Amino acid sequence: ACGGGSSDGSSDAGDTGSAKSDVKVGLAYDVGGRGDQSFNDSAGVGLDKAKSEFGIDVKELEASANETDSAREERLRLLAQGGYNPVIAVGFAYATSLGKVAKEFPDVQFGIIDDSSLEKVSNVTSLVFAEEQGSFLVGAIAAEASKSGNVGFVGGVNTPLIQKFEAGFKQGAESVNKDIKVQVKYLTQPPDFAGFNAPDKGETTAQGMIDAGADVIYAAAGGSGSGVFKAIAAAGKGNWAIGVDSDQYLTADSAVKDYILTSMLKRVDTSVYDFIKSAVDGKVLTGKQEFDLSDEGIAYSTSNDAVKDYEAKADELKKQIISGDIKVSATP
Amino acid sequence: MSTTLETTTPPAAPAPERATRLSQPLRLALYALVALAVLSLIRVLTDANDLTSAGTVSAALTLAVPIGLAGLGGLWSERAGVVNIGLEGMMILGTFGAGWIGWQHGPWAGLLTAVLFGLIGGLVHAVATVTFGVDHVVSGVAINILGLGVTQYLAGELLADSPGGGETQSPPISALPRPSVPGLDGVLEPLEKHHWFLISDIAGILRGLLTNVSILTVLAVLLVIASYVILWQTPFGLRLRSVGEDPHAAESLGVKVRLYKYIAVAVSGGLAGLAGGFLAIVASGIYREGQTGGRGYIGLAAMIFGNWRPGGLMMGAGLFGYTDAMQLRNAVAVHALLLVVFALLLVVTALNLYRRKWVTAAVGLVFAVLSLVWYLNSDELPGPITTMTPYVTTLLVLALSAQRLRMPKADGLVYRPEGK
Amino acid sequence: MKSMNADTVRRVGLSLAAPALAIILSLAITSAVLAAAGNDPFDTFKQMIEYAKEPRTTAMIINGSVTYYFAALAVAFGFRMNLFNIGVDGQYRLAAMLAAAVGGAVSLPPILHVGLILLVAVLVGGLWAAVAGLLKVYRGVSEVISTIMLNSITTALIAFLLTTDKLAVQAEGSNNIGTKPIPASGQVPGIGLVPDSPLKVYGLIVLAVIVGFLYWFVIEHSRFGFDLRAAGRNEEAAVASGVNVKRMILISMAVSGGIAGLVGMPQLLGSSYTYSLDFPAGIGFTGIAIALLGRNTALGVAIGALLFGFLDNSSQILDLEGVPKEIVMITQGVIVLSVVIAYELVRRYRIVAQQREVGRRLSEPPAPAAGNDKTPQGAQA
Amino acid sequence: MPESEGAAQSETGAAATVPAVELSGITKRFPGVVANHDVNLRVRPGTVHAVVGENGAGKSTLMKTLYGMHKPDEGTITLNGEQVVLHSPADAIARGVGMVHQHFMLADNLTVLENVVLGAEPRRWGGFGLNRAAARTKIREIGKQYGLEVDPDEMVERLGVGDRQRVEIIKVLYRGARILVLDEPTAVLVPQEVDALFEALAVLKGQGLSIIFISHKLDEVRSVADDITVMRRGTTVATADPKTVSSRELAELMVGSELPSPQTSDSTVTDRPVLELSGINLIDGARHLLRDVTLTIHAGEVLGLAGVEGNGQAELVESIMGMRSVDSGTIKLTGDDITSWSTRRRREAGCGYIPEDRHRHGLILDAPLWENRILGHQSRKPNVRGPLVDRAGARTDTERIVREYDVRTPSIDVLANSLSGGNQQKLIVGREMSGNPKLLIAAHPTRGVDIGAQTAIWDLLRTARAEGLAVLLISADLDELIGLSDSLTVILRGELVAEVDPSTVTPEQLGSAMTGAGEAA
Ligand SMILES: Nc1ncnc2c1ncn2[C@@H]1O[C@H](COP(=O)(O)OP(=O)(O)OP(=O)(O)O)[C@@H](O)[C@H]1O
Ligand SMILES: Nc1ncnc2c1ncn2[C@@H]1O[C@H](COP(=O)(O)OP(=O)(O)OP(=O)(O)O)[C@@H](O)[C@H]1O
Ligand SMILES: [Mg+2]
Ligand SMILES: [Mg+2]
Repeated sequence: ACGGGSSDGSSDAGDTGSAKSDVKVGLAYDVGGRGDQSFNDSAGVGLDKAKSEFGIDVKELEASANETDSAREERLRLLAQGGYNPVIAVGFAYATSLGKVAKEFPDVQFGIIDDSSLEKVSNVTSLVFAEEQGSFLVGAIAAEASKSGNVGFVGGVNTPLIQKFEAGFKQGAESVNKDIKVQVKYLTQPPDFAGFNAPDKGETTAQGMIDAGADVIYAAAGGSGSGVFKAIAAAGKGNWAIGVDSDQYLTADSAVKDYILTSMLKRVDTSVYDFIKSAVDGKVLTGKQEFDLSDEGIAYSTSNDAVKDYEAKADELKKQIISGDIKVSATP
Repeated sequence: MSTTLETTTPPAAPAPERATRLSQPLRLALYALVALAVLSLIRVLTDANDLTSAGTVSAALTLAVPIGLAGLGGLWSERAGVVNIGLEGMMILGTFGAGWIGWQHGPWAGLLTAVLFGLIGGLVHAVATVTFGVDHVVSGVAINILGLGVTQYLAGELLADSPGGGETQSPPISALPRPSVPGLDGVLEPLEKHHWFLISDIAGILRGLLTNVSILTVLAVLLVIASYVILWQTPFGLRLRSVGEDPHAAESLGVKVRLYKYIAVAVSGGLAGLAGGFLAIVASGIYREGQTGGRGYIGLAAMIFGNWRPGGLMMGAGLFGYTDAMQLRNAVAVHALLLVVFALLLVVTALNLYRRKWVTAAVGLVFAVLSLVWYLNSDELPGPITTMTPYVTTLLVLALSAQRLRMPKADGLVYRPEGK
Repeated sequence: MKSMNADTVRRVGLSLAAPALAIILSLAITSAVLAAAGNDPFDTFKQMIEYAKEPRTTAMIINGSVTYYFAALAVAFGFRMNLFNIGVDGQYRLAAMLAAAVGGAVSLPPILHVGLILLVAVLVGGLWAAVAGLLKVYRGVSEVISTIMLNSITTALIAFLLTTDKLAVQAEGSNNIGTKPIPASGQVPGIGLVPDSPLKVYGLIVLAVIVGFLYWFVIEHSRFGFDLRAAGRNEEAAVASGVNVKRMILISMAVSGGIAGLVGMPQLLGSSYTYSLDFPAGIGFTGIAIALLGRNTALGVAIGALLFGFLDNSSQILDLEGVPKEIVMITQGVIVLSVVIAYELVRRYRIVAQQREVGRRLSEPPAPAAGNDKTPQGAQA
Repeated sequence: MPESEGAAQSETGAAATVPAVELSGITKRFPGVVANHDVNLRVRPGTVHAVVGENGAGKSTLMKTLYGMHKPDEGTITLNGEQVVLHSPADAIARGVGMVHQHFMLADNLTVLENVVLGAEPRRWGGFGLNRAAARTKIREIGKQYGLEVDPDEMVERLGVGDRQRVEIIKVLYRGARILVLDEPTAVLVPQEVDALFEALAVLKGQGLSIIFISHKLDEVRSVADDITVMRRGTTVATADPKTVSSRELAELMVGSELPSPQTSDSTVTDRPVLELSGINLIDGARHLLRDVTLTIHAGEVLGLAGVEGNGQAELVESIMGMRSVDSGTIKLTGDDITSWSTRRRREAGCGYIPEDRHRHGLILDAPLWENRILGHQSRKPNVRGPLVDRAGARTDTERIVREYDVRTPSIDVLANSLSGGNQQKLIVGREMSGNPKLLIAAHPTRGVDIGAQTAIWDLLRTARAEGLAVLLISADLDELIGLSDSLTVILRGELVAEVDPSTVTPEQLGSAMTGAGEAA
């Protein structure tokens, strides 16, 4: 449902790079902001790419922990008032505030990531992902790679969004081996969002799962994932970690990267880039833009050669999902 | 009863001033053994082998160290009569210091910076409370706000452009060595694997404590012991404690009260900073905003739990680390903890019956039955409930033991020298 | 007459000196930090003040303060009895969640509906705090530990209850979950307190004023307040005077928690109408700082809450100007410290001044004017 | 009047000896108060030199100056002929000055040993470690030598007052002091302990130590001192020869006027019982704090309770006031069984209470006087109206108390801690009498209070008794106890062991009954 799955590297808009567009883009991050090596950064990457290609003006604002809706509201309002258009809100927490601000600025196009509750509002573009689909594929890969028939899921914070990852992963694993044991653990409970920032907890939990027999662990835990990788690396050959959001094989520490079998790619960068591009092109995307396996907004990475053995099965499943033969539920 | 693990760790026993010598350590050892036997029995019965596995013990150790170090910081400060609610802020400063210098100049330099940053926080607290006579809680709360504000501000300025880092986190810091007692693993691992009664438990615990332990964990344990020796066995320590018990008496004997308070609070800050450094360097390998997650407060709680004594503090931190490790690692084992709670309550009820405290006994019995029923009627605890484990356990142990805690007498009182 | 006037002037001057000194000190330190990072301090402050003067921001500041006010009063109430209620944070979150769930589940006529929600909030907050009170009174567990633990337990409890098969609902297309929205009859309309502001001030500001007045009246003028303060200042003397300290601990813990229960209400009934995952947390800790800043008095706390509200909200503009808004957190910490330091400095100055005065008066008859310069020198050791 | 300027007689006594201590022209000001003004004091070596004066006369302040705790605003300190400037107690200690403070300067949570060696610790491990063994030996030696035996490893909080006083003196001797300052060391001791202390002082004096001794008990002063200096209103007004001066003359020097003569009193005891205790038992764990305590106090009767501190007096008082609940037995007040009543209810029913430790139990030190007036009477007029505090009423009544009970204070808005001890006590007495009590529990009502205030308090008690008040009097001052009481009971280890007739018993007999050493009366 979305225009163009422009993955990194290739870009058809390369020649417009020098031409300065007069579009000004405002982007409001979720808590954690730039440099979280995760979700927010991914949005930042999309923004940076658009900026360098289209020469646009950008303004990035950050959220602070424990803020109220009115603070979020004000942030969006400041951007809209400052003449930024489009304005992108990163994270579902902005939904309520955006609902109010969008009404105040009917001429500004807003984008919101991970929320589609405002899809009926004409000047809001919902940028959402079928995380369960990608998680299904890595779940299948995990089940294939596991020798013990025992895999783990480490969620950062117990929210419905992360539960989508869990749901997909479980179904995927069970589609390959219906007797597989899937251990599930969330590091913290909201509103304690420390679970995305706690590599030590990630490591302890992963270690516990390994001790209880798991040999493949999927880390949907933001910054805590590095702890999971450490635990897997410590367990040695034959154990695998699965990354999330971006291709973590490419960004992780050299000591652990070889243990990252694949990553579930959630192309927040693509969605941000596409949305800005549509605005620059003058045909701004509206309504609900769902990114999924079919448009590569959701995918799994293949940069680690080790995943080669399981690609056939994964691609087969991918086709079935796209065609609708397999329905992946979004709740565990 | 889950405190058993800690009583087997190195010696810094509580050593009360009037120890009924010889019998005290013996009695403690006996208690520990009985407790371990109960735990082992429950493990065998429930098949929850993680209750005493090396992995659990090792994770518990890592989780306990930052809390223990923060608590030790609190202990130094409060022994000199200065309440330090600002541990959290000093710890935050430590994590940042470790991350900022650590990724550029290696873990040892990072650690040193962490201590230094914490120490600076401690000095601010000392200036406010000792020199200016500010209420200790006010100053501590201010330092918590400042610690957070300063690190976030500095991270924005100093880490934003680092490779692989950002405004909220540092690039990875290289790891510190993790030595083992040589040859032990080969002997203990097979023993543990058999899941024999008691023997496997002991093997598991020893393996967790003695193999693959971070050098900084070793340092932390040494620091606890050193603190005991310094505070209780040296003239310096006596003076420092006297300042927290009765500064006017100390002053009247020529003790430089303010100097000792300054030293104590500075050391306190340094230890909290070290706790932060441990979190960043050993536990996580990076600095990340919000990394401390309230551990400064937990450290304070562990110190109070431990009756302002190093041995007790170790038990408190250990209990917390153990239950936290348990809930993070293994839901089955947490479920088995319900049985441990049942056993614990049963013992307490029996004691209360013996002491003819009928009401307390009845309350205990009701809760004992409830936990048993809950255990029998469930296979696993719901996820959110397991995350409560460390907090509930701490409360439960405190409520049951009803120990007479005794804080330093002049703790928290603003000291003004005679004639001011 | 003349000297009387001069005296009065000096006394007034001295009591204003502390806050003035504190503000200058914190501005100086904040400026230094700003300048060190290459930002223009004056420009930064100007930006914040300009922005705060916009009607909408003013309304936001007031709204923020109302929430802070409840939190700080809750903490202050405990402090008055030497109880350190770190648990305000957990108490208000649990109270808000359950009150929101009840509010969303029933349908009642407007006033009753709001009343019910507030009642549930106060009760839940009070009972949850009373757990710490009970543990302290009957088991001797320090309220500092128990409330720290209860905060974390609260988080787990809310996570357990706030799921779609229990108390929560998930809006179509949303990744957030929250309690069922409170219908209009349970909402509290805003008040157009700030002229020209499109944003209304929380209607519950009225409740804040009432609670603040009650706080002052009860503490300063009631027998209960007297007992409370007596127990806070000298527990043993209070016991000897017939105060039942155990009961007072229970009551004041519960009252503190009850006030804490109100912390989430302005936001819940005036703006979000649901308790969802992103309901603000951590206000209890800010409340501690504000209570201390306001010296636990109703008026002082109100001023502190406004100050924090101002810093929090007006700093939003800074990011837009490229100044890290974390700077205000530094300002907040410095203000808390410098206010108390300033009070101490002024106190010491007073003593020295008084000593000089006494010295001067006493040395007048025996030693004539010439000796005056020397006598006070040794006074301060 | 044995007044003599300077110390002429001492020159004759020990010609050419340099004074051990010479304070001259000392002035010390506190905010609002000149505590010492042109004070001159000269102490001969090897003597006991007493300093007497009313509460607030400036004795403690002067001694703290000598001990380096604060610097004088004017004046000089000369020790053994050498003029010194003392910056801290450490300086004073280094020059051989030791001080036992009026209030114990002991850390409760530390052991005797730790308290003693603090600041002068014997070392081991190359100077790093604390050498407890060496300290223990030395403390035992000092104990044997001067008869000051205390277990070095006991926690101070478990010690009685006598032992604490001993520890204070050991502390000073441990540091090798040659000049000893004892600020009211006997206020809390029973006669036997006082005698023991004086014996120790004699030994010390024999070894050439100089002792400055402060006390309000003038008989003691005359018996132990070699010289006496009198202070009044912050300055030294006279010296006296203990061999010739009478207590009465001394007191008049202190007050600066003639004293009223003590009244003898007729019995006013009625047969209306006010307080009846029967079979009171109080048990704490393994310890039996009160055992079968049974007693009756009638209207118009003062019942004296004699006992060494720590034998259950405090527990008994707390049981009667409802601050502790007894394990068995009944308490009746004018016929009503009040055993299960709360403290508040008991107070409302007419129990007044002058606590032993006024700072801990009697006052809120950082509250103004009028708020302290309300304390203990929070439910009664004129302090409250309904559920509200009646500020105006309380203030007016505080003014009355200040007037009637001669509380010396600039205003009723000053904080209680700015009053001197004696004035604090008068405020408490005034407050407790204002509630029209039927029963008054007076624990050490005149402890540390000067003669003027003491007489006033005694008069108050007598007047109230005549009006039908029942009084339970506890005091360490046996003269006071014998003089005021209509009947006397001795408490030992929580048991009432003897009843004695106050009209015939001597303090010595009473003292031995209290220690369980022999038969009384
Ligand atoms: N630190 C101080 N600050 C202010 N005033 C003080 C201080 N110390 C003593 N004073 C005042 O100085 C005066 C003398 O007090 P001091 O304690 O020397 O009397 P004292 O003779 O020892 O009385 P007492 O017999 O009650 O012990 C009193 O009015 C007292 O209130
Ligand atoms: N820091 C201080 N500020 C103000 N007044 C003080 C201070 N320290 C002591 N005082 C006052 O000085 C006086 C003398 O102090 P001291 O400790 O000798 O008590 P005291 O009057 O002898 O009391 P008591 O009779 O109960 O023993 C007391 O009235 C006390 O309130
Ligand atoms: Mg005195
Ligand atoms: Mg006195």
